[in-house]
Amino acid sequence: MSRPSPGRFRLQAPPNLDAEHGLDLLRTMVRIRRFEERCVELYSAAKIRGFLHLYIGEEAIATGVMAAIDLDDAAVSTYREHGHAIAKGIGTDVIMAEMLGKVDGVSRGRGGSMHLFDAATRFYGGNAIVAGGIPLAVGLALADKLQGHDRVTVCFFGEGAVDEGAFHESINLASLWNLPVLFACENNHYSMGMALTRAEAQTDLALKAASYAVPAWRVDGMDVLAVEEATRKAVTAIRGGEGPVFIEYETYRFRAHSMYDPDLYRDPDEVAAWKQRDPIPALASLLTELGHLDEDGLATIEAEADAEIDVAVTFAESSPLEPLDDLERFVVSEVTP
Amino acid sequence: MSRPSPGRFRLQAPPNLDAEHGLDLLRTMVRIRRFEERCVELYSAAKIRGFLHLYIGEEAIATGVMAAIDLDDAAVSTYREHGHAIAKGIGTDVIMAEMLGKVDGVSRGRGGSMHLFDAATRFYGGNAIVAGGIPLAVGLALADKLQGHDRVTVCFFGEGAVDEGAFHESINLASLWNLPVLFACENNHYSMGMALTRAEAQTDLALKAASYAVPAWRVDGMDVLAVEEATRKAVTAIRGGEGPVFIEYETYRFRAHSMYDPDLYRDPDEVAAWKQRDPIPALASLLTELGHLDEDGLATIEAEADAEIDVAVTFAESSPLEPLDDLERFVVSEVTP
Amino acid sequence: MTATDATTRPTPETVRMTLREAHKQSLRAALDHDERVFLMGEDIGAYGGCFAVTMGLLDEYGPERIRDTPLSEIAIVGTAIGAAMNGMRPIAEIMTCNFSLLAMDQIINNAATLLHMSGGQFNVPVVIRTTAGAGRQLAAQHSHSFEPYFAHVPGIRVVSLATHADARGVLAPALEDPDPVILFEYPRLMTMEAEVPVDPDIVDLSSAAIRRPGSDVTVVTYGATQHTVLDAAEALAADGIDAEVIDLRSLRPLDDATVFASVARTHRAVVVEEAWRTVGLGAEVAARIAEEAFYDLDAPVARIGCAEVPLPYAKHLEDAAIPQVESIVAEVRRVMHRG
Amino acid sequence: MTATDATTRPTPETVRMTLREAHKQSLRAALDHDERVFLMGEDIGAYGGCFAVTMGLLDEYGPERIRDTPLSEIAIVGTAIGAAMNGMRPIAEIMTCNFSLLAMDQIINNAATLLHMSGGQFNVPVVIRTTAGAGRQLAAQHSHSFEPYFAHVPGIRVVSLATHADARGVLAPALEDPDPVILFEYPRLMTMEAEVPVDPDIVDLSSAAIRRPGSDVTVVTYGATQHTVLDAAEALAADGIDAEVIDLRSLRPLDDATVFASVARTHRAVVVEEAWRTVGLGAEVAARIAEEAFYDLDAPVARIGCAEVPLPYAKHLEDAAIPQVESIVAEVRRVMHRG
Ligand SMILES: Cc1ncc(C[n+]2csc(CCOP(=O)(O)OP(=O)(O)O)c2C)c(N)n1
Ligand SMILES: Cc1ncc(C[n+]2csc(CCOP(=O)(O)OP(=O)(O)O)c2C)c(N)n1
Ligand SMILES: [Mg+2]
Ligand SMILES: [Mg+2]
Repeated sequence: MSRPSPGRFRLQAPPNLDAEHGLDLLRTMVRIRRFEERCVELYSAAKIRGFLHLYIGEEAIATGVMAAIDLDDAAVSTYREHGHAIAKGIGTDVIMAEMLGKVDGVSRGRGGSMHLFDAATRFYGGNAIVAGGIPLAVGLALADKLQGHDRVTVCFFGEGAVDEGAFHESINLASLWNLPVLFACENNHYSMGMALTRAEAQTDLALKAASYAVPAWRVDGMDVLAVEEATRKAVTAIRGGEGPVFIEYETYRFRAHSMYDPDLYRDPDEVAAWKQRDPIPALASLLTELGHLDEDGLATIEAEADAEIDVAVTFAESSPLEPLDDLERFVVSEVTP
Repeated sequence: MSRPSPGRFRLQAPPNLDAEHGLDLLRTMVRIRRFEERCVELYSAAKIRGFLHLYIGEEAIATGVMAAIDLDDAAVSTYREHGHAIAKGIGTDVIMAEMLGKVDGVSRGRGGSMHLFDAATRFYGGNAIVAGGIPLAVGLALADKLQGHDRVTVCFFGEGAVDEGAFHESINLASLWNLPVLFACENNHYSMGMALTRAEAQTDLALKAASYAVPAWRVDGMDVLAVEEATRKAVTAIRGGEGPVFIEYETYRFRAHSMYDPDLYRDPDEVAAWKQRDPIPALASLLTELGHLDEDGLATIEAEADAEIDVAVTFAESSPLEPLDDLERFVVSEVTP
Repeated sequence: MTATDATTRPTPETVRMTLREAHKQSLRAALDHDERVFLMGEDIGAYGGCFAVTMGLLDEYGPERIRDTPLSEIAIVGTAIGAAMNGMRPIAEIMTCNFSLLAMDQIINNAATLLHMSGGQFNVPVVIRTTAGAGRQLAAQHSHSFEPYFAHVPGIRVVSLATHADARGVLAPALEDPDPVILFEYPRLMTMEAEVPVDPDIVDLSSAAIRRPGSDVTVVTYGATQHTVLDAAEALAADGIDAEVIDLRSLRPLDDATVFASVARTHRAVVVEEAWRTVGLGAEVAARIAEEAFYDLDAPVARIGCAEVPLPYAKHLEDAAIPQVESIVAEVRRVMHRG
Repeated sequence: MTATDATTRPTPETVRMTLREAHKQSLRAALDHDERVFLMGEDIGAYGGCFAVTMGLLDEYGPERIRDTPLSEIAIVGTAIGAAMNGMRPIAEIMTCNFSLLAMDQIINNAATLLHMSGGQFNVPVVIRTTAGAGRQLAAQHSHSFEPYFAHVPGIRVVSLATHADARGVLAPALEDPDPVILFEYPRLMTMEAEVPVDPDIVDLSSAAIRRPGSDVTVVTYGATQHTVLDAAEALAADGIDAEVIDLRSLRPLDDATVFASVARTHRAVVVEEAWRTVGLGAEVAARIAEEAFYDLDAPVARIGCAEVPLPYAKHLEDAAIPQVESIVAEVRRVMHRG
């Protein structure tokens, strides 16, 4: 199969690339990367537990997508969500506190890695049932439309979610009702150990979207600039009332599915080839070529990210645990809205 | 919308139409029609209860499909199944006994109209959950393939079932595993009161099948000869190991969804136009034109059907009820196979 | 409009209506009262509702508020949840609880869970209407009673609606509830008529209702079955046994205080439900009575449920499977003569 | 191969193995014994199984018999049912019971129902393997215990497998059963080791097992929790309370005779489970004890279940939510000093 091969290698600079914007994208990707690398350490130190699904290698998608949407647009994510959460604007401190199960965590320690939620940034979780968040995104968009809000909901899911009936029922409804949803399919070619080619009889995902009359594009998910540009176009169309769009972002996870996964099912050469396409050095060299970045600049970005994560870890470590007496809080609401 | 309009009007005789075969098809359609007309009477007389979904108008599909498959091919059906059951070869007597809830009914009175089952003719029900039988058909076909049987499974479902996630998961699996399933979609344009155009963002159902790499054809479901011919081609391909085929049989139900339905949602002109396409008179006039049938012949066929249904009703009425003590039988098997 | 809707004209104070009409009035009141309310579900619009409850509402409120959906139970419930999280007050209908099995993931893993999992940030004010029960010869796949499944789950409120007052009174409090509410309606009661006040009573749907006071034995039930139980109570009364009949009404949380208080007076209890007996609500009620009112009891708590079979089509078998006046009377008698 | 598979060499009579290995042996025996047996499920092949139970089987048996499926729970279960109706003996895996909610319609409306609905014509010899339980900080959507849901349904057999002997012994009888069998395994026990006979014991999986005989109080439990209960029993023993611990093992049908016999001796009972307490299996057991052994009881039957919350991620909250040695000990003590 040719699909899982990494494709073309170098980023193309759009003619109008603003230096500061390019650097911002780089900063976000580096922050996500560093955050997750620290999570691996904390996992080894048994401070983070449960499932930990890393986004390493896929940072260009969250970064480019969030750069293309507005602050009050909504996002719905999966269990592989640190990147989405950080790029959406949630603080790494409260995310880290969540990873450690602390009361200052975004979900007060009840969610952990897979269930980050943040009302302030309209981040609607963190869903650990494959495809379980997709109908929620349709509903969020329906509510926006009914209330006359000019807002878009971005729904992230993996290519594996396309196997689930929930995806089909949801995209049909979104299309039928012409709702402002971006179906953001992160095709990293594997769902756990299952290659897309072994899971879907037809691996051209655009055909599935087309069968619901939803326009579908395929984008290089390792190219943050391409991700941003395509997403911006889609979001403009969606906001313009043209109904949902499906974008397949082609990407690859550099690490195993989760910390439990021995990763026996992927060819090391395939992994190595994709690692050559790491979106972070790719953007860094482009910015360097364009004269927007030098070694010092990159070092500063990395150091700032490290420092931020240091602060986040300190915050998380020093955050208290939820008192045991509060275990049964939030099963039902405490206030009537 | 143009889809629900009845389309072309007259049957074309295939060059090699055998007279006896044509008459057989006519007989089967008439038997189904008369059976259901009698059911309506028995429903009004409160002898049949529960839901009663009539197939009147759609008889050409069951008749043509069953004519195209072998005796030991399997069928999976829905709650609108009398036609499928009769055409598959189950006796009208035991079906009628089932309608009356008697012990001699095909399902010993436990299933009723919606749940006819017959191991002898490989009729696997009678499923009243929309799309609920589709994965079963995939499994039946898988078992045939694994056991080296050269058999096909025909899975009937309405166009409304395409809304359900179960359909998508199932057709993907059948295609992925190259299983001998005929997806027989009876598109009568309505699922209860919901027009296909109001339920699916993309009403070209062939595109859905294509998105699973399943070949899809659309056939005039009011033309029993066309139904048979298309089905035969599909079944030949399937038996030849080419994997599943999806056929959309375009049809129309002449009656309401069920006996409970006041049928307020269809334009009477639309219903009337489709009734002009009644598959039974259509075939009868073709056979007459070809000289295979005259008025007497038709009258005989109708009289034979009536006589058969009389016998069936008598059988059913005189069949005993299951003893109350046997209520809890068949919850678990009585013999170890 | 169905025939039963055209009933006799109201006196100034009361009006006669079917339970179907009572349900519809409640929906109408909700739609009138709060513009965030909308209905979504299969065939609620053009068809008029599977049980004709929503008949006419599409014309009255238009397709934006009465939203016919495809046959997609996962998407119906999940979309309603999402809309509820984002400012709306959806009332989603799953035609019958038989099909709710397709939406269990959304109901349990999302609706019931999101508030807690988000540390209190996202409440889900969704109302899900569904129906339950046998008695119409619809056979196994259309006759389930899944109230016990939902009563098991923290984070949702479950209410069963088997009287006119409850049906009319339910939606106001249900829509005020910031959390998910699942409403059970009963198809076989839709044509049941009653003379009711023109203005709906205010009912406390978090409490159980004593449908018939009595002193000899407490019969706890819920849903459509309560009408059978009330008939049984009359039969027992003729026989000198004065049964108190309690409709749990709120299936989660359970108002066990009302049950305990009754048992403290009667010293005997029978639980009657139409769901399968094993791991049903009757088990929960019996266990709670045994736990909290053990020393009040003069006899073990008895349970009647559906026979442990998928519901058969044939009427005599179906009748034999679900609680009937005779079986209830017999069981109450057994409990009375024991201990 | 996981590290724990490489354990010490067997003595002639016994061998040390993890529970994971015990499950795998049983699958292997089934595959060897009956060529109609095949496995299907998500990531059971190339990945080696979500909990590494099927690791290596793809290489041993090939892709026709170890069938990786797409993420399609409805199709997995429905296809297995269809294959079972047509001559095969599929063992379908739903990774965890959390995802089984997506397949409830197939399990209940088809697997459990087809035999009855077809008047005895089509039995469904399918085996569904799934997992349950919390304790690994996987949070709400990955920590459910849905054994009670399946124990509610006529037409299926439900077995929980929390010991090596049961894990190794289960598949032969499960595959001989002409009707659907749902097997619960427990991820948090997978690395538990034991010294077991080289040849698996024959176990009667339709019966409950007395895991620890005792004379003062009967503690009824099932699944992974029984190991916590056994620890609690040791703690109680140190304190002079001799608890009998019963593993229900067969959750449907329930072997209540074993429970009643025990209660007749001990006169006190506590039920401990990890599922939510309300409408759980504990309710059923408590209700049955109250019904059938009422006059044997010296105190009301007590129940411990999961706190009525979606399972939280933070360890201290998760621990507080599910039964622990301390909470079990405390409850047993309470029951002992009462009545
Ligand atoms: C309904 C359901 N089935 C199975 C799982 C187990 N599971 C968790 S992640 C995953 C793979 C999903 O793959 P994909 O959608 O491609 O996302 P990715 O992990 O590659 O980002 C699976 C099978 C689950 N969480 N939910
Ligand atoms: C899962 C499920 N949802 C809803 C229903 C109620 N229902 C019964 S038949 C039907 C319409 C199905 O339409 P279609 O598939 O087109 O078949 P047709 O009745 O037209 O033959 C509906 C909605 C059901 N039985 N099962
Ligand atoms: Mg993936
Ligand atoms: Mg239809």
